Amino acid sequence: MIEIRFHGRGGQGAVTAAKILAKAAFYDGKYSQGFPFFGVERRGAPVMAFTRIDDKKIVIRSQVYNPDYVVVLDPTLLDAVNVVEGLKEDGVVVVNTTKEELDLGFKTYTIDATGIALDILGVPIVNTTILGAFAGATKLISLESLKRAILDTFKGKLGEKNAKAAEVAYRMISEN
Amino acid sequence: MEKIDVITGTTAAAIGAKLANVEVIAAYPITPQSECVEVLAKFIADGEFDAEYIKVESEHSAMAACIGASATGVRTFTATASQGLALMHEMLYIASGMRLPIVMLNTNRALSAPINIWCDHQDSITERDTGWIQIYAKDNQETLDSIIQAYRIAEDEDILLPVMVCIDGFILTHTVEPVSIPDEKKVRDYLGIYEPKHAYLDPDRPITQGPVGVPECYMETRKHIWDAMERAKKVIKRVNEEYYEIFNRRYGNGLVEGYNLENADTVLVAMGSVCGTIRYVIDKLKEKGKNVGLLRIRTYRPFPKEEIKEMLEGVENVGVLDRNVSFGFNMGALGTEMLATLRDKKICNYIVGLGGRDITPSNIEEIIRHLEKCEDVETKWIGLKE
Amino acid sequence: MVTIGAIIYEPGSTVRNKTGSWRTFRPVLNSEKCIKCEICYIFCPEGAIYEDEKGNFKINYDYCKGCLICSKECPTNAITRIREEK
Amino acid sequence: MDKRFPREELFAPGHRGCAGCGASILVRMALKAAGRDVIVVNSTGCLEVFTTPYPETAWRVPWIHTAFECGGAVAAGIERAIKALKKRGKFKDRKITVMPIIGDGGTADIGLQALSGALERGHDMVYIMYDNEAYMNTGVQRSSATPLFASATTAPPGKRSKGEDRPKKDMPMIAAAHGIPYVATACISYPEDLMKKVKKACEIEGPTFIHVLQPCTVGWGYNPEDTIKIGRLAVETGFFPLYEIEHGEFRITYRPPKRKPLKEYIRMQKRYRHLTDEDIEILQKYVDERCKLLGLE
Repeated sequence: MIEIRFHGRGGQGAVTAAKILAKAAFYDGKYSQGFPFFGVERRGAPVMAFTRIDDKKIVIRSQVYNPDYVVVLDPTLLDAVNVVEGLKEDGVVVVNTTKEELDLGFKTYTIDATGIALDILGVPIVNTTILGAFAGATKLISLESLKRAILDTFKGKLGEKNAKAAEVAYRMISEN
Repeated sequence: MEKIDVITGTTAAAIGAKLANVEVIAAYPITPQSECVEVLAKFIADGEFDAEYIKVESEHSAMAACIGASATGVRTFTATASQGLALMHEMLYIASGMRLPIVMLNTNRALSAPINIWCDHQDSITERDTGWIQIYAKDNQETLDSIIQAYRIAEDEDILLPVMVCIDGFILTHTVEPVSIPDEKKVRDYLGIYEPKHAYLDPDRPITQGPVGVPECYMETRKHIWDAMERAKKVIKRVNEEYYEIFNRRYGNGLVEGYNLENADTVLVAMGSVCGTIRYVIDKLKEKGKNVGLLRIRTYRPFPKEEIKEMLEGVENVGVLDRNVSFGFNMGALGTEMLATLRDKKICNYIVGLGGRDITPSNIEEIIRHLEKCEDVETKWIGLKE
Repeated sequence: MVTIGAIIYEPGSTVRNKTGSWRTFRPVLNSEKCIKCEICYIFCPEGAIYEDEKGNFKINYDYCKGCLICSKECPTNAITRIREEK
Repeated sequence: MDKRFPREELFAPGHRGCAGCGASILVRMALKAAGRDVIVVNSTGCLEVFTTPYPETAWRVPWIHTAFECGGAVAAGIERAIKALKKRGKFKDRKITVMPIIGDGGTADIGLQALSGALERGHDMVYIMYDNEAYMNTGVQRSSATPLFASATTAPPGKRSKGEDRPKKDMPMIAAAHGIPYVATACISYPEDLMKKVKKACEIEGPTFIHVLQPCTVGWGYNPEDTIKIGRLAVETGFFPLYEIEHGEFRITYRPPKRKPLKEYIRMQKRYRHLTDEDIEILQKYVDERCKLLGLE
């Protein structure tokens, strides 16, 4: 079983990201769970969300304490919370940042998801973009399934734009 | 054709209500139930579902409106949690007393004070004696299936009792996972249209519903409910099998579900989503050659005494997990009832997961370790901070 | 046998309960003075005043509780009252 | 000759109401006006208790009672169920009137929230508040409809009390504030006016509210034969003006030729017997002011 933790700020779509990832994994033929950290956070506050992926039915219902992957949607969170807390020793981090390199003590991928999102979506909502980067970096889910899950979540033109943002990020990180 | 979608427990319940073709919905939003009524509102707004949706001003009115609608002879649905369920309390007795087959989703949440929006079972356990059938689902699939089954059970002429489908707040309500959605036509064929024979408000056949229950009749009305609850055990089992025949899914025998019970000396008894985490731990222990079983209570009312006795025969260590407490008796409700059911056994009762306190695999392991050492009836709080 | 849900299937079944026994005073309607204004008919809390086939108003003493509203409201004093003797 | 009042009795005799009960008179009139296609909703109270002790019922129309505070919500559920049943072809081309008949306590106090919700949501119903100005079912405790200076068991007169210390809650105006199509007041002493209003309300689509004053022999303290007379005095003194508000338009429906002194009304009732002439003067002034406000000189 693989566990992924998303860090974002309320309103940035971290919960939606966790759910899209769960759906994409399902389209890849896996079992999955996607859920928020059950808090009372409002817009702007640091929030977490989780995805579990497995080849067999997932029955565990506790929260995630030792994730295999961490995805950071907002670079300012790096100063606010310990995003790598509990991360497994061989864990991987994907961070939205303009910096090319980050030393978090773990294998880390960086991507300027905000730049891509602004470019393609016109708004700094990075959840789909960073999912593209996550898929490209980890190859845990296919780009095709990710795009399908995104198109399920956002209807019409908005869906297409989001799928495109994910694809751009996917390719960018895969090429690096 | 069944279609699989990755959805939350609240969405699964809403889809269940839509598939069941409910005709009147009366509901008031409350965390963590809200998504259920939002999804239903959207179905109606989009023209996918032609139900009457009363956006009442309180949960008390939600249940009152469901009672009015059900008494007029239509299939009704509502959903609530916690304070909302508590506000309905008085009306719950009236729904069962009038023998109205209302189905309700309760998204389990702790009761105030202090205010807490997270999961425990205190809200629905508090309503255990209201004459409602209570089903506790373990995952989103079971949530959807149980809503459909609930109508079949509630509307059975031998039963005519309301049914509460309980799912763990946030843990199921806010978690997406793959859920197989039955074909609409198949469900509608299975359930048919609700056409009550015993009571419906109709000027062409004027009856009086909800009269003064004088001492000469009141006790009999209670005995009727008592008997219907007893019959419900059979009906729930039958519906579980019927459902399996048509939709290819079943949940134990409908009342209880065992896991790894064969040759298990130590068995945990629990309700709701924690059973998943227990299974997870059981599988891990099995790899290490340790045999622990799980007995999941699916219907807390009617309480499956006979089945429990049978399934726990020969088991030495019985640990009961309670996501609720009975202050003053200082046990959980399920623990107390297991003690009454298995009078000659050692029962250890564990108070866990109150107000959203996470129940982790290591909590479960701690329980098993304690249970194996424990020599007498004992209640222990697990996961309490020092 | 108590019905399921204590539902009462027989509309108007209180007719079995003869409330005439409650009376202390008995209203007596003098048909000759009656102008058929229907005042007593509409104000009777029991619906105990009825119109017979000939169009005359009568008091049904099975149900009349003897409130005497009819007597009080009758514009022609056609309804007098006598002490009930049992 | 035309009959003045319909002959069909949808409310059976043999009920356990007090001799001279005003609520029974109201129900007979309301059902004569509404006819058979009606579903009655009662909340807990006198009317519910004295008409339905199992296994007998006085009702010849479908009737339901659940609890005290939820008449509006139960009626809402029934109204929507009728809509749903119509989709199935039941009650074709028939207008079934949902008619909550609920006391002042169940309306103005404990049931106000459910009533407000039902009015605001626009359910098609004829809500009748039968007002006997206190909790008569439980022994004459004050409600928010109990008038100023009336005595009640929870507002008794005494050295430091003149009985109820607050004026009556203005329910029809509260109902009207919901912007519903029809609000009216009525009194059982004016049967034609009352029945006309009920009939009108039945025909109107949407929520309607009729506040009916209904004297109570036990709670108010008078001889049973005076039920109608006292109701008439309440109207003729201006204590309880009869009016309607139809689509926002206010209209007095009965204008007494000359308002009688309030004292005539007050002195007939034991619930006011502790009052001095000066106290009655205060009440008279209060009534005068309210009448002026409504354009009833």
